[in-house]
Amino acid sequence: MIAMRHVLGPLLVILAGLVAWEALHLGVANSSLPSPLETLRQMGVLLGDPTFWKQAGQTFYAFAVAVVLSTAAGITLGVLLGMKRLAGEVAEPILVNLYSLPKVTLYPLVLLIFGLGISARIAFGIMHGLIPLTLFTMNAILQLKPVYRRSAAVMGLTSWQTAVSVILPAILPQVITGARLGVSLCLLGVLIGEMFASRNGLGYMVTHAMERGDMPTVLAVALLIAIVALVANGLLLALDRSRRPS
Amino acid sequence: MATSALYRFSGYAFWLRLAVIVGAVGALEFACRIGWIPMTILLPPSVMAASLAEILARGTYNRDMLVSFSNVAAAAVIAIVLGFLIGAILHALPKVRGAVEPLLASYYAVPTFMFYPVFIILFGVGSGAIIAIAVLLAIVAMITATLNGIDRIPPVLGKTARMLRMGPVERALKISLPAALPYLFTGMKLSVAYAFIGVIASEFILSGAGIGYAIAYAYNNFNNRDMYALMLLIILAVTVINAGLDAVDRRLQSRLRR
Amino acid sequence: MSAVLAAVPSAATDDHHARLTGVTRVFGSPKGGAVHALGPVDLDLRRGEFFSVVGPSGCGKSTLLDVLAGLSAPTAGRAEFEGKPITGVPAGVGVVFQEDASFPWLNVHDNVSFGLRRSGVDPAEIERRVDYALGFMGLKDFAKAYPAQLSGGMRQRVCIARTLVMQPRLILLDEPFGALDQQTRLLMGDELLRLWRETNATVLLITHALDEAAMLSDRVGVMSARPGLFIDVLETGWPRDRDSRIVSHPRFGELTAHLWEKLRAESLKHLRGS
Amino acid sequence: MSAVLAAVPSAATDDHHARLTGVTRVFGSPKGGAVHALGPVDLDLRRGEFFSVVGPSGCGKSTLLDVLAGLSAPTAGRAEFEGKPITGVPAGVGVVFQEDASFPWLNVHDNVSFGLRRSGVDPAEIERRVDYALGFMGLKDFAKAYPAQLSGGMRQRVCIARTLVMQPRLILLDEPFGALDQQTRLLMGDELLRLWRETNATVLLITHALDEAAMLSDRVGVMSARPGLFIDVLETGWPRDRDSRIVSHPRFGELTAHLWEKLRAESLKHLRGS
Amino acid sequence: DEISVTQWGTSLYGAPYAVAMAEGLFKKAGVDITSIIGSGGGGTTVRNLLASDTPYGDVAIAAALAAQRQGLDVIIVNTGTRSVAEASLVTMPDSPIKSLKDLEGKKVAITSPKGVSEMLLLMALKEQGVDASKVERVASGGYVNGLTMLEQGAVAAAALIEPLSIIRADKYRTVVNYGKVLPPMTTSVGITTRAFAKANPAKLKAIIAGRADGVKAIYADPAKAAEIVGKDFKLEPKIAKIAVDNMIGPRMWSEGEFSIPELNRTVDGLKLIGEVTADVDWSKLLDPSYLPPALQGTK
Ligand SMILES: Nc1ncnc2c1ncn2[C@@H]1O[C@H](COP(=O)(O)OP(=O)(O)OP(=O)(O)O)[C@@H](O)[C@H]1O
Ligand SMILES: Nc1ncnc2c1ncn2[C@@H]1O[C@H](COP(=O)(O)OP(=O)(O)OP(=O)(O)O)[C@@H](O)[C@H]1O
Ligand SMILES: [Mg+2]
Ligand SMILES: [Mg+2]
Repeated sequence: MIAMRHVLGPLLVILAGLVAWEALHLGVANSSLPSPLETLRQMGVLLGDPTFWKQAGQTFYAFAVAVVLSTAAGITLGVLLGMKRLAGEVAEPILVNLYSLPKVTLYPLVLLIFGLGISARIAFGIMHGLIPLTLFTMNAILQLKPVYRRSAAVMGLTSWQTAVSVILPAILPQVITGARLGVSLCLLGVLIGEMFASRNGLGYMVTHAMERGDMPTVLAVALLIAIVALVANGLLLALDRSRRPS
Repeated sequence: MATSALYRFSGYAFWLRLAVIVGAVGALEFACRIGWIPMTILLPPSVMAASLAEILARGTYNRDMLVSFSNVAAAAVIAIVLGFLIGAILHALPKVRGAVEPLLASYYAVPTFMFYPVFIILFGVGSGAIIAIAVLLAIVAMITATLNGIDRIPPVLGKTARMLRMGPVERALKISLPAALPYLFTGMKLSVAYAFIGVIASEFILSGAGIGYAIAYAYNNFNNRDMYALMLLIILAVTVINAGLDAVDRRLQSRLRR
Repeated sequence: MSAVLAAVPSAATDDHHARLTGVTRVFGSPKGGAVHALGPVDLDLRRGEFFSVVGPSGCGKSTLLDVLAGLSAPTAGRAEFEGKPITGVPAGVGVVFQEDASFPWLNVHDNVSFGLRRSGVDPAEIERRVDYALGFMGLKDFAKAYPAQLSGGMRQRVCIARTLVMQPRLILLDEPFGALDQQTRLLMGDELLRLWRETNATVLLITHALDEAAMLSDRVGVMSARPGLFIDVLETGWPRDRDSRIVSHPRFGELTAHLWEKLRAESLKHLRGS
Repeated sequence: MSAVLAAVPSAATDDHHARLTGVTRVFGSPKGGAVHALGPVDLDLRRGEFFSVVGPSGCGKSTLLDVLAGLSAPTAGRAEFEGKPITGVPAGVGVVFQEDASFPWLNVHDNVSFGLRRSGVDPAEIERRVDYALGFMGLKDFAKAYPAQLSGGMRQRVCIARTLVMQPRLILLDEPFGALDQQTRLLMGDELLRLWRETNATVLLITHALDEAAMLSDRVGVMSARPGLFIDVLETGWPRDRDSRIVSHPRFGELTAHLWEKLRAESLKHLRGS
Repeated sequence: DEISVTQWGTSLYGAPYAVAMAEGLFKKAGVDITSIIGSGGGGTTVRNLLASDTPYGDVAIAAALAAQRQGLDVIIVNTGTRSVAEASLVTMPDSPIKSLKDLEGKKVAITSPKGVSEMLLLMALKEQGVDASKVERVASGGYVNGLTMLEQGAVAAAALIEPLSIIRADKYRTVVNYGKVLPPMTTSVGITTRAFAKANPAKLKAIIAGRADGVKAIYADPAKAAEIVGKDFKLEPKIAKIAVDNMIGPRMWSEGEFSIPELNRTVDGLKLIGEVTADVDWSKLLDPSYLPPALQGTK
């Protein structure tokens, strides 16, 4: 019931987007802009194609590894920087700078270091996803109300107990917010990596389709990716909501 | 007192940060010089800097720089203005806002580049399409910041405006806008960063001009000297832009520290 | 009301400055129901008096103030200011709100002169009034400071000065000292009394602190829980020329105790009722 | 101290429960200078007494509490609890902090049982104690609610209950009613008195409200501005078996007025000094 | 082993590798090629091959020259393709543009500056005596983008390449087919690092021999080759058939032997776009000794 309410509005917006798309398609009449229907049909074709699933598997494998690694590393790094106030203050502008750097331009360097193959894509995904999570975690700890730790102290908790049962749950909402951004950017990083230099994965598939002018495939894949991102985001949101009442 | 203490602390952190950066650059230089990192992979920072100076002196990439920076500026301005308007409209329509907001959060996962061919239809090749991609990337931050900023205008300021018998326009210009400005600026800052990312990245992947393209071209032609010089240029540009915006941001934010 | 207190002659005149008759305010709630926030309330504010309102949180004190300020129209009843019904914000009324309403983007001087500059008053006259208000409120050294650089109490003083320069004949203050500790409240109370005496304005002060109300006012109105009604109006009988030294007067303890008792009785009634 | 007040015999015993001797706390400031926040302070808390501390903001009241709770070591002087020097957080001391310390990610029941669950107490016993504390604090119907769904006052009650279940022998409360209106404060004060009577614990209450201190305590310590010192300790002489009805006692007004005078004198001294 | 082939999966450069893999010709020659590393082209392929374990790759000649210019230790060990028949210039069916001459004062979409599409355009213009400075070249970033611009009327003509030109044959009209106006020239070459060549001469020879056999197999049975290519490149069989057939006539694929005139013709083209400024001393770059003995002589 409640889930319905959360989903209905966005669905209407998406529907409106599709209508606008169709109108645009009719308006410009260009072979590079297929209609939504064509795209959906192509999506159906793709979903029934085992090679598509192989490519998607490649992408999501890289994506999953990148997400796991960047989440673990981001939270750890964020916690470390957050606990050591000075370290956090030293690191923050550097991290923000790295975050606002167009990372594609560093891709040649990544290729030179990691070579081809999946490790470069994973590395690229991590480059995109790690920093937001680190920043959010760090700021969450810096902004943590000191009274929580003091409460833990007067209740006689050990520092380990404090970390696990007070600090972590207290920063979780911000960590989830950071993870939502991080996961999205991780996926983007992996895809860009695949688009630029790779022989498989959805990003490669898109580049390949672009080169052949196969726009229905390009848009179908883009849509599928958007759906996956939305679902991942929705799950994280639901996780966040489930943890606290309205 | 608390503020000035923080500043002193920041000053200390500043020097420490500088030391960290200098140390890292020095270590890189050292590793390259003694051959731990082969020159075919990475150049020593000093060589990058020398090469950058050379490029700037020769003016090889002046045209690319001009193209890139003017595109970034155009994209940032469009994203900020449009984002503010959309944000303000969404704020006035809470129902629509409720439907759109969840979508904004996962927005960044959609690789905007994939729509490049579509943008070419709409905006033509070259700057038009690239600016469109960058705007698409940058606008969300501005919309979010605008919503947030208007949300946070304390209602009591509205009451004060009414006590002063202000009209809606005067109220918007003299109360709402300055009150929301610090939040809007945070959005502007992000928008500029994303516009930069969007322009350079699209040039890199798609275009035939600009710094991004120049890096890709240098990469393809094994011209590591030029490639790293241009990368350094981008890092420096981002740093300078960030530092500038940050200084303004800090001033605005300090107003909010109540 | 105890005979001792009533025996003291009132310092205020009998001239009506503002008057509420049977004022009720009902808010439509988003759920479709309605919140009866206030009233029916009758109130006569005498010209030049210092009137305090105390009452439990949510009893409608701020709502009452909004009605007097013309920010909120009563659902039923009549509100008048200087003999004319209140429709829209009446000229001559100044408000200091419960929340900090200083403009963070303007320095203290510009905050205080903000209203005047819009009203077309002659610049020299503006400077004169602002200077006076800043001096009066002890803000002279902070004219160039921004609100973020001030303490909560000083920001509240900025808001008072901003209201003051408009030379209102009726000043409405909604818990202006809420954020302050007792010591600072004491000093602020003295300043407020001085201001009241020098301007001859009528003052309506909303406060939570019973002892503060007892100390400052000519009359104290005690409100019941929502929907707020005046369950008692206490005449303090202080001379017009007073300050916080009055706490050493034996009647101060009596007044405070009396207010506490009223409140306790009201609390108990409320408890039994719910 | 006035003779009238001193004549009343004290309700508390003479047994020392906690004791501060010449306690001073200096904070190193980032500028290299030092903030002398507190002391030197001498304080004897008698076993089972209700002691209140009043004083201007920033005078070191919270610092004093931190020293007693073992959260902050004194720069100079000695702090003892039950005869042993305080090093680290002593067992048997419970604290309710000035800020809302309820954990927003736990519901009321889990907030209250939080400390117990980690102390290895038998689950059945935990339930028994939590049930009792929830009932006592009027939170029974809200066991499954989350802090975000409660008012500020109810959240503060959650924190009190959380401290209560640990069965502390010394309870330190730092302005626990800061966010509440007078009416609720009155009710909370009554509950606190009942709690104090039933548990036989020693209570140290920090408050801004002079009348609250006068109403609740066996003794009230008045502190000077920073660096805080006790400039007066007032014995109220109330019977142990008391509640808020005491506001109708003539001595309540006297005590309040006495505290106000002390504060006013201190304010003036401060004004002249600066 | 994995080797690198430029435009793998999009252009027919790689057809011999596909056929050689499918027919087991590499195995027969003594090396097991399991998969091909593809890339967008140009320097990326060279970077890729340098990064891989078996650093052999089929790359555009411009990329090979650029790599050597920048001091990378690579040598050219065979030639790959020798025709530009897959490339063409198209316009809209109703366009007044009938020949290259008509392009004067018009805009033409190329993929990227200094790329193959620009080089071919300039070579063809020169061949036909049209003043190149009168033809404005617009970089579109890709063939499809160029077509989009063409459809939108932003340019008068756009560069195109197979198999895209076959897939969309009915949408555009060909202005010029470069294979018809330009003589044969070497377009791609096989390169490797000197170190790899020294260490694994046998493997290198086997790769080259396997590819040569693949080329022979294509010419021997084009239909079968088209089937294999179609499957590997995910082309409709019909289109693959046309694509391969189009390349049989101009003998697109060389078996690997070097032809200096054909090499120099490409260099002339590269000079036109400014990629190369001086003549190339082939003796330092070429090493025919890994070719099958019959092909080792240079023409
Ligand atoms: N705009 C509104 N819409 C609906 N209900 C409102 C609105 N404003 C106030 N109320 C309700 O009216 C009642 C009285 O509110 P009001 O702010 O006047 O109380 P108050 O006495 O000023 O409280 P406090 O002492 O906490 O400031 C409250 O129950 C409040 O929830
Ligand atoms: N960690 C600290 N570092 C430096 N100075 C501190 C620190 N904690 C407190 N102080 C200073 O010590 C003084 C006393 O602080 P404390 O919090 O004890 O005051 P308080 O009496 O509790 O005030 P309030 O009534 O506002 O809660 C203040 O001047 C404060 O600024
Ligand atoms: Mg109010
Ligand atoms: Mg404190």
